[in-house]
Amino acid sequence: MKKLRDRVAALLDEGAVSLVIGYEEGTKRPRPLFCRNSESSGKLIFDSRCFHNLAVYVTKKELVGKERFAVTAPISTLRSILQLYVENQLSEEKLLVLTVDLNGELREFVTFEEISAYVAQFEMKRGEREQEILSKIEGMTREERWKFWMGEMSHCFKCYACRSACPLCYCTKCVVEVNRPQWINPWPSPISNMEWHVNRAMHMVGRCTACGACGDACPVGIPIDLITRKMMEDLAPEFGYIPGQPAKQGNALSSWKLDDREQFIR
Amino acid sequence: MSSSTEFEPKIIAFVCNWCTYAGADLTGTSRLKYATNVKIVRFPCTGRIDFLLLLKSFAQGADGVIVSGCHPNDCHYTSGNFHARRRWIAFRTVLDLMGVDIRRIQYSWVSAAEGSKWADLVNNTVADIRALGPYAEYQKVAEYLEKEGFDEEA
Amino acid sequence: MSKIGVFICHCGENISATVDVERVAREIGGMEGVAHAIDYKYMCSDPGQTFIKEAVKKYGLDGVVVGACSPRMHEPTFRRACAEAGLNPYLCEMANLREHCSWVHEKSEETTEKAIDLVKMLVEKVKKDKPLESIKVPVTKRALVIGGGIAGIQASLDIANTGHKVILIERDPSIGGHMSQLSETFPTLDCSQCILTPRMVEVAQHPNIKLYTYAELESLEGFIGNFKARIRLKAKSVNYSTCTGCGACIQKCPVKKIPSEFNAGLGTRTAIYVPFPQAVPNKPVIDRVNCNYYKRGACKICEKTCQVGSIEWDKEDEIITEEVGAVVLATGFDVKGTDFFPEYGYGKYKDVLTGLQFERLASASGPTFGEIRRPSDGTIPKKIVFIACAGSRDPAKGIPYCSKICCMYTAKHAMLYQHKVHGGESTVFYMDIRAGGKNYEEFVRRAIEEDTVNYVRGRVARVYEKDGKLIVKGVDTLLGGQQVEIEADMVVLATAGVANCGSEQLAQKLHVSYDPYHFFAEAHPKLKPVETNTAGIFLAGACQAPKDIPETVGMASGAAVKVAALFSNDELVREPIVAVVNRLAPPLYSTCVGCFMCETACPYNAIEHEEIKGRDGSLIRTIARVNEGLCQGCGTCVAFCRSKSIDIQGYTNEQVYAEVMSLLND
Amino acid sequence: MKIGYYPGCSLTGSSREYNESVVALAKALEIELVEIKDWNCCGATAAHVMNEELSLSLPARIMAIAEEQGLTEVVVPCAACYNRLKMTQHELEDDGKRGRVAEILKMPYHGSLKIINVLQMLETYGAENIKARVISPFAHKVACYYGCLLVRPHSILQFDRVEDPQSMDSLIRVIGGNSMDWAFKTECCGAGFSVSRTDLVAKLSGNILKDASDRGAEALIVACPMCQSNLDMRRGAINKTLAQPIDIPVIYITQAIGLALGIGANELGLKRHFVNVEL
Amino acid sequence: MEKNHNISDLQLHTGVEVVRCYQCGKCSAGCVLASEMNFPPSYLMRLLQTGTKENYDKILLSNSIWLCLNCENCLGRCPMEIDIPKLMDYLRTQSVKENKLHPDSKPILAFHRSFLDSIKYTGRLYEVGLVAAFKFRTFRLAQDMAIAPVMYLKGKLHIFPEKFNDRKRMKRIFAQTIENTKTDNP
Repeated sequence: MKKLRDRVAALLDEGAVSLVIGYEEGTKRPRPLFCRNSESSGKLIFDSRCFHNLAVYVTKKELVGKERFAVTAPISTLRSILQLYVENQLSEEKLLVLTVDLNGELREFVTFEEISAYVAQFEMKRGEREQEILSKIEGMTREERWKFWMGEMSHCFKCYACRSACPLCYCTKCVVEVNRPQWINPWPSPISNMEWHVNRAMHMVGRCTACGACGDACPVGIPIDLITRKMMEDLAPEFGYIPGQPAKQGNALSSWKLDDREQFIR
Repeated sequence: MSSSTEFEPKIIAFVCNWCTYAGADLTGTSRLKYATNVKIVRFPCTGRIDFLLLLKSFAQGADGVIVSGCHPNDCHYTSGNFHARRRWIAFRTVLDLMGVDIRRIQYSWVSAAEGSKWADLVNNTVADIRALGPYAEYQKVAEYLEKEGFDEEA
Repeated sequence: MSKIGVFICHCGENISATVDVERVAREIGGMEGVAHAIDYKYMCSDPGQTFIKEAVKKYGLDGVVVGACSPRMHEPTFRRACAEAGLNPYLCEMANLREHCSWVHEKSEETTEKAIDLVKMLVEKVKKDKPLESIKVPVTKRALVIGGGIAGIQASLDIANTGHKVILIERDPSIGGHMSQLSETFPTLDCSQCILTPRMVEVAQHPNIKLYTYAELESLEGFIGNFKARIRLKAKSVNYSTCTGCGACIQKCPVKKIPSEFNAGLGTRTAIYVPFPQAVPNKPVIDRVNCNYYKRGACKICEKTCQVGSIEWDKEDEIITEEVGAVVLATGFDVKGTDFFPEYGYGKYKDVLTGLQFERLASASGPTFGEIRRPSDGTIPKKIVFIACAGSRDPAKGIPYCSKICCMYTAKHAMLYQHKVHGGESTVFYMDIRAGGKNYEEFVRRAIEEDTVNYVRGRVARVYEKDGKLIVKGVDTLLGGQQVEIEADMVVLATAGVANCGSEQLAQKLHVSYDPYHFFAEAHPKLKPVETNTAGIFLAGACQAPKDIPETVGMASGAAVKVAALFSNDELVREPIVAVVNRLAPPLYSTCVGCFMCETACPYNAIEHEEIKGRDGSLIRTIARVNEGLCQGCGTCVAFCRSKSIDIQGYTNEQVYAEVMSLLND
Repeated sequence: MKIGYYPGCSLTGSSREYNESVVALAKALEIELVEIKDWNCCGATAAHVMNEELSLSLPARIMAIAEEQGLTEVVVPCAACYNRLKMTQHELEDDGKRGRVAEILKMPYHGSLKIINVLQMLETYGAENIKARVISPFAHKVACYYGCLLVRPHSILQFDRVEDPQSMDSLIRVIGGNSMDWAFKTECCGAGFSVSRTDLVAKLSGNILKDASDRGAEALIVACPMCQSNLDMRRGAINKTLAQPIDIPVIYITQAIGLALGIGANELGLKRHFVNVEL
Repeated sequence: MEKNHNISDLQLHTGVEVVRCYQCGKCSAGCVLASEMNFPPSYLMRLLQTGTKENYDKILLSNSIWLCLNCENCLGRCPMEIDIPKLMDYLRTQSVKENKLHPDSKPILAFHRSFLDSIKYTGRLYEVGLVAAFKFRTFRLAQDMAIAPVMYLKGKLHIFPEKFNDRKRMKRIFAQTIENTKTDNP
């Protein structure tokens, strides 16, 4: 931890970066910290409780400005950063990535490849909560799944916290704000809520890194992160990609294989 | 002939201009008969068909949907149908997870030469959807809450 | 509010027999935004079109829907009519009441209701239509012909003779292709090289043709009228501007045992070689795979022999770029080798040959100077067996189609054999004799009647070698399946004609579709046999399917005319069905966020990066832009764009959404 | 290496020497053969010709028992048994047939067993390993005869290449032999009619022996007890149809390899042949 | 003309579409016993294609179906991958069922029946019993008199059947299949 604080302080003092996005102690759990000078670097923390996905801030131009900046990134954040690189939302000249590895060593990354190589050693697994709910859902009949999700969807009031929390929802104009035509009704109702979440899942195909930020952000506790997670688990082997470890070219939906499955096509 | 009391499903067909639309033209030129339940919407390519259109169709009361384009390697635009195929694999996965009845979406490849296949596809799909019945489960939720507001029921 | 005119056609009785057209017009007339709705017997007739034109003017229509036949039939007709009346043609749409309704349903209430729904759908679409302008693109009046066989030669000469420039590229060191390998040609038995060589020379000398041999297409970018071809000029290791073609180097080359491609493996050639004596250009190349110098770093005998110092050891492949307006694909075909046939010995018997190898034996320029001799021991075969349909019409071997040329060349082979080997016995095992063509049937009858070729209807189960003979186990199905065993000295397989190797990759480079057997696909099997689905790329010869010389030459001339027709315009007019990325006022510029996922989705590389720069020249954002010359209008990007920032003209989100909604809202 | 073993009826009776040589060879190569307990006849051609369900049930019982015994891979030296077992596995991929057979057997059948022939077993074992153990090279010019059941139908068995298989030939070359190219590698010897139509068998087998003999073969190498007993025991009848009697022996590939590995002729059952083996 | 159901039944049972045969004759060319058959395989296919009862009966009554050794050379070489051996199996069954048997079938059927009897009672093939039963069925008492003693001497014949325990199940298998008169089998 000390090494991290010292390095951040040094980076800011040298003027190598103008901002470091990291974590500080919050009331219940760590919260984001935006360090702009070396004094505040003393507040920096980095431990297993720091899972909040900081990648959501790196695409915010008003926040990061035009100068080079750094982010202290746990594994979930690293995965999102990789995906953002693929989607041309970040540039290697502008972003320095810091993390602390399993041995407590400070690591610094500049390039996509460096992060990619580091991330490759971490396997993505379901946690206890995900396992519990997903195995329940997997045990359901189709009708039961429909009832379950419709029940959940009736709680959604379209606050779009999920969208704000997701580092990959960086569009300047979201499809729900498109009104010619009005694809998805702006007011909350189970069907339009479902349309929104199906739409979100479809937009995440091959992109979602299963960080869980969307589910975490939901004020009414709908396990929406599991929609994208399950979708990704099911499709990744078939489409031949590893979630959270994107290839630099292409995307699961904008590419295809000659022998993609088609038994469902009559 | 179907009796008057029999359920007549509403089915929309999303087809590409070059293969299936032309195939359906051939069905006509060949004077093959099929059910009136299906109405065709023309797209340049299956690659153009937005998944949201399928969702909106169900919300607006469709009981079934046909999506059809060129056979693999036959796409007028070389790969639109391959992109579409992949999109439908993903879409089916997501819909199935949500509990949407994906049996109501029939995908097919119908070439410009397969006039009789188009007639069979329509007739079989109409029969399948008729056997499944109206998509009341979806329509109920869609209609009730879309039109009358949200707060009436927990 | 819209002022839309709706015109319902009876199509004689084709529509009105099952659809109550009057009711359709009546009900549509009551729709919001419809200013005028009528029905008429023949909308496409002159008076019918006049109704439309007059209505456009009289009611000031801002949209027209014609409920008639398939838009694939008459959309251009009605759009032209609208344009003549001053309405933007893209504000006219057609509802398909004939092919999709009246012809496929019985007369009933439902049929009429469906017709009404279909018209309503298009009315809703027209309400969202925007006037569009056709796209004009300039034409580069220079053609690229790929492949220097008879198809490519013919196409090049025909285009060049219309006064346009042609670039002809050939993979091998010489042009000529398969035709130069043939002995004599059916049904006239004139010598193949005698009729071909003058044309080869004409190509080399034509002022409008630029010939690149030993060259392959690297990539093709662009679109009709505006292609950019990158061509790889493989290193010949010989400087053609100084080489006199004296051939001394070939005489002295110590590597002499390389199987000759021109002789289908029956003869040999040297490492520095000219494929055959009549080659064009008649100058050698060094085959670097087999050359001692490239293999082991020593030899250079050719260099010492060369009087003019033309050997260029360090020459590298060169890539050149040529701008062309049209491409003719004439890459030809290949034949299966004898190793493709387990039952005929997996290619291990030297005296089992392919038809092409037999051509070389029968050719005066071949390894035996035209004498039919066994490759194994040089003796003259007393008994010979020809097996037709070897691999062709054989789904189990993956080739279900008929190779078309084998019946005729097998008859020719048997005939040539009988002419050359007096007292020889020839047997042809065949399944059917397909001799459709001018003087073809007569030719086959001549082989049977005058040249006493024994035709046996049945396939051969297997061939094996014993005591220097080839035992052929055949059958005569016309005798109820009686077995026929022949102890032959030579067996010739009429092996299947297949797509040339690399045709799949070439098709992908060109965005041309191909069939399951990798032959290039024509745009329409009857009406567009030389066009491909990619505008500006045409087909000639056996790269489309196996075909004989007259048919190939005919097709090549056809492709040439298509190219000439294209070049008769200074600019091309295209339908404006293209994708567009939205543009907004600063500071937004566009809702596009520049993720460029559309770039990988686009089959035509039509997505470009546009840099939005501020007044000071600093980069503000990079967003997508569609090159409307490259875009073919498939719309894959549209369905892919998360923020709906791309839309496609003619099938906009608003249009298709309105159509779907109109079908369901009632 | 440990592997399940299904000898089949003929290896316990008229083709005992095949069994003996397989067992002796396995021992020499340190392959442990675990015989399927209380196995039954596979039904052979008779069941196949007479009744489809019977022809599926008999092999299914064998495989069900092997599965019950915990075996995953079973070597079947008899080409006829090998063919029946493989074909049954293929047919029982059909749910309807599998259900019916399970009902007849009243035993679970999973179809998970890997069925291999002797040549495949030796290939898995490794040519290099065999080569290393060769004591006296098998220096003979021989014709490898594969017959029908070992290689056909190719679409299902997926073993070796069609028309001109090579697996036995390459094994012969491994042990120092000279395997020749000849014309009757996969032609039928007619063994199915060995008892019922000896006349036809003599003709078909005669063609095979004659071609091999004409080309100077010192022996025929086989991997099928049907072919062997047909070409060996029926030699008297065969020779009656030929102008010149042929006395070249017909030996199993396992015997040939056994000899090269220095195993005794008795142990390999070579004394049991009708046509004397003098190699 | 009355529709002949035999062909559709045949297609249903064997999955073979007779119409696919285009009479190239490759099967007949390679069949080792074609010269002994009343009709070589390709001719038999043509008879089936005519679809007439008359030609169908001709096949059932022929020796072709009994002389087929199921060596599968025809199938292996057939360009249309028509499973003639499977078709032969079916036709033999039908020939027995309709009792339309060519004399050539007698020894062949007798052998198969004796074979199956042997395994029914003993689980495995009991060669002495098989040969004895076959001779009894065919009255070929002298056949193989020369080789049997040599076989015995060479240790190739067991005088007693091998031990097999699960005889109950074996009986059940036979009772449920070949002896089950309710099924279609003969």
